[in-house]
Amino acid sequence: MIPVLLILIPLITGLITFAFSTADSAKKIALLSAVATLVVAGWSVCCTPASALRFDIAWLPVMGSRFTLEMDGMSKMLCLLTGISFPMIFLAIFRQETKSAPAFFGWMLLSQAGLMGVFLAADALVFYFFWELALIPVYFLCSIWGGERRIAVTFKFFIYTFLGSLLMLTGIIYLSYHSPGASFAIEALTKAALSETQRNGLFWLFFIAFAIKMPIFPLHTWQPDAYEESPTAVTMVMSGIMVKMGLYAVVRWLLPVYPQSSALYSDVIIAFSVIGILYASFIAMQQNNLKRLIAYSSIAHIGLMCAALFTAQPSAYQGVMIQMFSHGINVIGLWIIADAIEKQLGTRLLSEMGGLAQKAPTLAILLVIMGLANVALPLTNSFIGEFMMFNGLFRYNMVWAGVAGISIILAAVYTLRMIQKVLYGPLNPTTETATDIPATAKWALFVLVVLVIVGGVYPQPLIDLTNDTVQALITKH
Amino acid sequence: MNAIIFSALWGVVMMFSGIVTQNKKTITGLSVLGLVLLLFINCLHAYGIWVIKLDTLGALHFDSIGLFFNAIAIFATLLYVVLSGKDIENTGVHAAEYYALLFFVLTGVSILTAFNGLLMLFLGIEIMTIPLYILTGADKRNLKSNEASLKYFLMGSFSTGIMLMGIALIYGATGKFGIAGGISLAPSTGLAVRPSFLEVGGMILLFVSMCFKVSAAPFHFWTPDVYDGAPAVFTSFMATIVKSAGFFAFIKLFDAHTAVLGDSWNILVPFVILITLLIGNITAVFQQSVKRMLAYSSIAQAGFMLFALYGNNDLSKEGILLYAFSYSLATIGIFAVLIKLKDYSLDGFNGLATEYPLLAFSTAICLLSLAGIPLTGGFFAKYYMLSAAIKAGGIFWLVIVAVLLAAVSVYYYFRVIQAMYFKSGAPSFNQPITKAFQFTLFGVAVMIILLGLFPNLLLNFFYF
Amino acid sequence: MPINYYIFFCLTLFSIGIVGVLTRRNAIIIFMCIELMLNAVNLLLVAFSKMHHAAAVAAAPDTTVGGDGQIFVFFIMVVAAAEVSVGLAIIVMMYRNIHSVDINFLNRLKN
Amino acid sequence: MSHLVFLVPLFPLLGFLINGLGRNQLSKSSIGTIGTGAVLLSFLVSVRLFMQVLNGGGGVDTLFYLFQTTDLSVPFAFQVDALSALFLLIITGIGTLIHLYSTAYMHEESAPHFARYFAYLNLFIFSMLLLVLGSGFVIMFIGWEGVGLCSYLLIGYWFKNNEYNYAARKAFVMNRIGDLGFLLAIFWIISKLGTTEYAQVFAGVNKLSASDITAITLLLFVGAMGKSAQIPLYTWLPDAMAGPTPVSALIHAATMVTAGIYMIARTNLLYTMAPFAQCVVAITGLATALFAATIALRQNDIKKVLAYSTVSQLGYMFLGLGVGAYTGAVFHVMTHAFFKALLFLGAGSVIHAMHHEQDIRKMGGLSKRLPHTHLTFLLGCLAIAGIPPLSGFFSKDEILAAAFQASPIYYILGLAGALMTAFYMFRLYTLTFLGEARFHEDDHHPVHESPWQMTVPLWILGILSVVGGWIGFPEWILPNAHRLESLLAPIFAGSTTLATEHAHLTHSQEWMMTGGATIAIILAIVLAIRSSLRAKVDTEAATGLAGILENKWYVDEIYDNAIVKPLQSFADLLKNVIEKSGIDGLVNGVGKLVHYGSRQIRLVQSGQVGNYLLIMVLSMVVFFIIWFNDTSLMKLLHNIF
Amino acid sequence: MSIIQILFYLLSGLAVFAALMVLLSKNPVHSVLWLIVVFFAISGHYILLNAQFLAIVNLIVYAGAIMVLFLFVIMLMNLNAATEPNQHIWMKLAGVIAGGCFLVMLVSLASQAGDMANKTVLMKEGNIGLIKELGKILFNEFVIPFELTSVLFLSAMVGAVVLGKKDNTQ
Repeated sequence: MIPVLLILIPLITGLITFAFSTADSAKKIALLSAVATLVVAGWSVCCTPASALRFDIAWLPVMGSRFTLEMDGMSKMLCLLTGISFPMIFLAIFRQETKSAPAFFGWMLLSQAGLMGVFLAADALVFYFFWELALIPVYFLCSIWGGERRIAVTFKFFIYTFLGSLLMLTGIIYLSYHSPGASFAIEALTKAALSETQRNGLFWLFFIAFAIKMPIFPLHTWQPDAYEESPTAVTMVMSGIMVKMGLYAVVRWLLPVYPQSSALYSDVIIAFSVIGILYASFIAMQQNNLKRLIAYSSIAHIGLMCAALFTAQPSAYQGVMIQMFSHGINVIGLWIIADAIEKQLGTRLLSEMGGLAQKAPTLAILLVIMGLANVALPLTNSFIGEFMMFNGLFRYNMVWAGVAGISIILAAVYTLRMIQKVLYGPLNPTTETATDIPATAKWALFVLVVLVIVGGVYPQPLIDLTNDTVQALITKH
Repeated sequence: MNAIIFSALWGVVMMFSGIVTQNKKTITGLSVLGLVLLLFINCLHAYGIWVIKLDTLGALHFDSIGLFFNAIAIFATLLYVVLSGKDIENTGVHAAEYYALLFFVLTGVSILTAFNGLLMLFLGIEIMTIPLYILTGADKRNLKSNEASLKYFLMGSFSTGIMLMGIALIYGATGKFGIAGGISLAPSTGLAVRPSFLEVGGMILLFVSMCFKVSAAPFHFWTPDVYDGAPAVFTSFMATIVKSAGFFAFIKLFDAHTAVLGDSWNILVPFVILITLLIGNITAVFQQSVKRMLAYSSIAQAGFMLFALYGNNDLSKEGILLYAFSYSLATIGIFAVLIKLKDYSLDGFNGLATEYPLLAFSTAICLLSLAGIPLTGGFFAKYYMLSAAIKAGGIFWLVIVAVLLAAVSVYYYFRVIQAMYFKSGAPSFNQPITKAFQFTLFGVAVMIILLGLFPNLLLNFFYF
Repeated sequence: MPINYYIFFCLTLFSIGIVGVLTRRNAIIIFMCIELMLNAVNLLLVAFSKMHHAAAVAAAPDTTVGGDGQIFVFFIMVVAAAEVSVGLAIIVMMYRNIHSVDINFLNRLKN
Repeated sequence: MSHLVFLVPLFPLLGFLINGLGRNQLSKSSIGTIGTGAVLLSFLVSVRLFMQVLNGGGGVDTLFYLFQTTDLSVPFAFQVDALSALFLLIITGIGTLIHLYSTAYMHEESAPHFARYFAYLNLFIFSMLLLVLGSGFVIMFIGWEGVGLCSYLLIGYWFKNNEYNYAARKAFVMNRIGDLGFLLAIFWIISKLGTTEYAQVFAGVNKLSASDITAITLLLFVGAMGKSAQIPLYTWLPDAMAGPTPVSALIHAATMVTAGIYMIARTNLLYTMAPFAQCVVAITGLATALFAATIALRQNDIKKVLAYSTVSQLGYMFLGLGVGAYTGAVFHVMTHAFFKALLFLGAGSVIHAMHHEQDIRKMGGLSKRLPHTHLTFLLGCLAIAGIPPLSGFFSKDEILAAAFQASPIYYILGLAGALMTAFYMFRLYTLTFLGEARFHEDDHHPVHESPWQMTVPLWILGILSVVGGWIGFPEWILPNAHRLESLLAPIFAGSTTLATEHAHLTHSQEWMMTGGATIAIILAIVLAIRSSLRAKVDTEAATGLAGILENKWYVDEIYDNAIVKPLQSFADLLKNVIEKSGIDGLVNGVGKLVHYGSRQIRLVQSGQVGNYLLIMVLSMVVFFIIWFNDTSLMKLLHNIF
Repeated sequence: MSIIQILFYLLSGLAVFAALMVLLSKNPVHSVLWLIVVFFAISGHYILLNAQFLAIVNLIVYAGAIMVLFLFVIMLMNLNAATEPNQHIWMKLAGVIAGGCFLVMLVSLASQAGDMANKTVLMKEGNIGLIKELGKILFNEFVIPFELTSVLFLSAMVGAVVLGKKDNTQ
């Protein structure tokens, strides 16, 4: 029942929110709904019998597709991440003026429902459904509430990802015809009888879709634009959760289904990922635009996660699990701050900032902490994840690990550069009148900071939570 | 048989209603009534109840899928008349006659769903097409309408000539006008006997003419011009019901004939699909007029429907029903809005969402359905087509090309959504938008979504 | 008479019709060429009907095999007649508006 | 073993949290008390722990598991043994003094910033304690990065000044380069041994091949290079003087920069098993010692001289490690902590008195005005110069003796460095305290001695600088009086058994060498005082070799032009050309291609019926051709797709 | 060569010649007249094939009614002079080539059809072409299509009205 609740709560409240006329009530109901979802997600993590974590009814008997939702450790974790993120996002923008707020929050909740569905689906067709459904609300959100170039940029993003998912769809159909009973259930898909050529071809069809979503170099160019032009709340959803869709999908739908092909192409994919890590880091280093900087930094981080997934090392898998959660928390925190800064100063160019630490000490502290989490400093949550991933990568191939390791240095370079340009140095006319971060955003960030520290000191609960997924992956390989 | 006779009779009734009353509302009401009755007795037929029982001596063969398709076509027409009845009245002065012609077209459609021989195919197509020549030219003072009508007529007749030559050659080879196909097994060896060359030639010609009817490239050239030139309200009808019927006939015709063409079938159809998809999708990208864009998009959609022809399996039959229905719903919905607009270009849609949110929402759903986004009927339609092709095997590369081009199609469909939602402007209408119209359109949108969630709802009808 | 003679003859007529359609600009002439194509088909059908009849009549003298071919020709004529009435009406309507029946002037709709 | 060990890092952590969170509420005095008190408490606990170790206590205390997975478990555990206990004492002891000192030195700051300062400082102590207490490489790495962070924060403490910020960034990034090496070494160990705990690693060292060990040790040394400012990663340390002077004393002299020595001492077994890596360590250390000393000769900023001196002394320590004199290196860490902290604090006192003037050319004659500072500073100088029986003499002597045993060249070069040390330290001392006053005194802000909070630590450290070396009398002076060696013996036991025996020097040789060296050093000191007193002090830029030395051999400029700028232009190339025109251009190009295709293809739709029909007929012809050639075409298509 | 063969060649030649003249005549009226000649030739063929009913119907419907309709229209539009501008020469050439190719394709197809090689057409004899026989077939097997053609005519009629009638109200 829990999986259904996770989807239905945001879905229904989202639809209801559209009907509201005042911004205030829409905000409240959205926040309430998000909290309710969080509670359910938390419930799923804590103490539930296995039967409550599965939902299965007939849906399209003709096609062999059943509406199956299932939660394993990774699903729980990502649902929890989604559950945590939305209240934080809503809190962060609670005091902001949003034009036609009911629609905005309605779309946001719908996107949450879609994301939840992606993380829960255990049937390929259902998965594809939610995969697209998570995209549509974002399209509208970005196109209506985004920045100047929003329409073109969002359109590019949409077509890009849609293209990928269509390729995946053909792969899904093809695969299901070769699976026993022409079913879409994950168990059946793993047993599909395929020749080697078929397997390898299908592998790429799936992977390209996921790679676009993550995104992996060189399929990433939609991302900086989209992050920059989207309203920041949506960017948070996109970078905090949506990119995890790609990683999640690799774990759920790619590695178990095509273990041989994954092993076969792991070198190629890791090569691209590692190139992407360095490439994005270098670009971030010279980036003058705060939002684009964070976007490229995100590409670098995701690249590492993707590389780790193909190392077939337990440690790397475990690291990815932790890092998916951690990266979500960190990047949402960064965006909340970036949004606060942009709202304050009206610019997102680093060259026009400086000295904010004098005017906004709280913001400064939070930005520093989030920035340090971004460089994976020990005792912040991403250290553990990156440590494990690098460890796995090292075991796979120490040269790649060494090359990818350069990003540790580059991450420090660009993050500190950002912190310095924003916070330090003398004041200038733009920052002269700045004030500190709004209270609601402060609270949201406070929660995130606590998560960052707790995750960095005691990540074991996350490890235990996702252990079953990792074990399953290891046995598959 | 019920539907054929009744629609012909009601066509006559409509013809004469113009004499009895000048009130166009009454005429529209009468035709709605006729359509409801038609739908009803068509369904009766499905349950085995005959209004008039005639022995057709093998000329017609009614099966459940045909009746079901017929029901879909009639239902779509009903929706079409309910949504766009006002606009039919406002085109020219011959409302009653137009309705009569619509009913005659439906007669043709009904024949095409049940034909059991080349003669009935020929007659059905002609009965369906000749009224369309007239409807295309209905806006007599409009040069574009004239031009479209003449183009359609000339090219249509030409393709009729091709079709007849094909039929003649088949007749020469087989001595029959049946559709069972001329392939046979040699009694001694058990191997398939290579069909007569004449029959093959005839099949190719028949294939060409059917491609023409469903506007598959490279025989699609009439489509953009005719759809663009014809009064929008009739374009809507032509692009949906008539086209779907053409497809139905096409698939039914070649159901048993694919073997005749042998390997070349596996080249010809993919070739046609490829060109159709390419031309339809790519050309639509540049169009500024939504009407013309929809014309090209209908070519693209035809490309997808052709997968059913290639697949030629159970999936393709179910799929073509689903496709016909969802495609018709969506296209009728968009055209219903388009007709009411003064400006058919993309800019004409600017700012629709702020003034008429419900209308814009429904239109957006229709567009999403055409683009094949999940949660809409269009998704499952496309899904079935791809499945049919993949199941049939051999052209996976084409399926990939098709989805790449489907991504292109998102580009032009979404430009309309962008105009409605993200651009500001004040759309001007030919006639006021009534609440009833908005809610009907919303109903269409809801139906599309339902179809996108539970395609079984539709397909279950087929199975019982 | 070998059937091939008829086939070749009818195909020739048919192709002449096609060439006519392709090379003339006058809508009426084009239409006439289409009629020519239809007539070629008609003759071919009759020839085939008699061919099948010839094959069948040897076995059963009073067979009606082949009759359907001629009936088909009848239907073609019927349809052609209907088509002509509509087609000429369209051409006349066109002529009323632009005072020409030259199809090269039909170029408002393009691209 | 006592479970007190967790208290040691806990107090500074609490201090950090209280000061950090309460920075807007607390008064300055309470902030200072909390900050200093936290470290003092740690110190007391450390003393107790040290006593336990002396009595044969110690061991590993696991608090919880940082993470446990199928193939790797990392406990959050503290290991107390002689080495860590010694470092605990140094860190918390000197830390307490410097905290006390800071309460006065940072007095001018407003309360929130004052609190921020102490919070950072406490956080640093916490991290440093983690570094030395950790029972495995991961915990050490956590502390390792933590001290790097605090260093960054404290260097950039006065964040309004962008120069300082750049210095902070440079420090962090250079440390990160080293950290990468460290991290890779950890991964290497994990991949071979599946653990990161010292005990298990050293126990399983036989499973490693020689090349593994060499690689691991070299990578670890890269980490040490970064943290301990060795060539080529040393340039951050002089720049780090941008931070407040107590910070320089604590972090950039006494504790953090010695983390590299701690690490190598900790893993001495591995190094002993990797002669090549040892050789690299020794040569790097020696080169750094000499190189930094040459630069220090011509620096005019009081803190810069001390900074280069620190780099140089760290080089000595690495030389010691490289030649296997682990005890000597640790010994030097300890004595260096005393006298270098003393020197920095003394310098701080001078700067405090001079109202933030740091150029020694603008000082002079301060000995009368700052008597306490002067005396203690002199003690520090003598200690660092290696005058017996001050602490520096013993430790340096031990290292040099070991170097001589390894290779006389090491010894000669090391001695040259020691002479230079003596020279530049006394140049500094003379210019600052002796001779004429070269500054213009302001009546409102007279130059005065510092308050007791500053002088007391100075005196404590001064005494320690004198007596600190007495725990390690060499064999030839007092047999069996090397308390430190016996204390640390268990740590280096593995290495001792493995090490190749050199021919021992006889006691008389030792006496001669030491005597000669001491005389040379005294000569150098005299030379320094004389030349500095006589020299015409001007503020103009020097030329020739002096100019090169004054500009630190232009290393910063070389780095900038050879590494930083090319990387930046490479990044610019990626950002502006590859990304924009290349990849994104390709993506957009596809879109444009479709658009272009659309424009062209629609022209086929010419509007002419004749054309349409012609294409139809031709297509039919093509269809027939396809049919006639179906098999060959099929093959073609299959070949393409 | 029998009389039937002679007649066959004669009529065929006439038909082809007349068909070509339809294309080549500048004057539309001449084209119509040549087309009527074609129809007569084809009717001749029908008679040769003993398809008497079709021969008569062809003359009445085509040559009689349809062609007269054409003539009327041409006269109505006053197109009796050679007013038609020439189609572009390339277009003409392309048309001829395309038609020629089409012919070649179909002819080669037919000539390769082995099953047609020995088939002959029953000339003169066979009575299925008689009105009596055809009537029986038409009103038995083909009565449904026959009735349905009425719909076709109805719509043609409606079409003629809709298109031809002057709209007074507009």
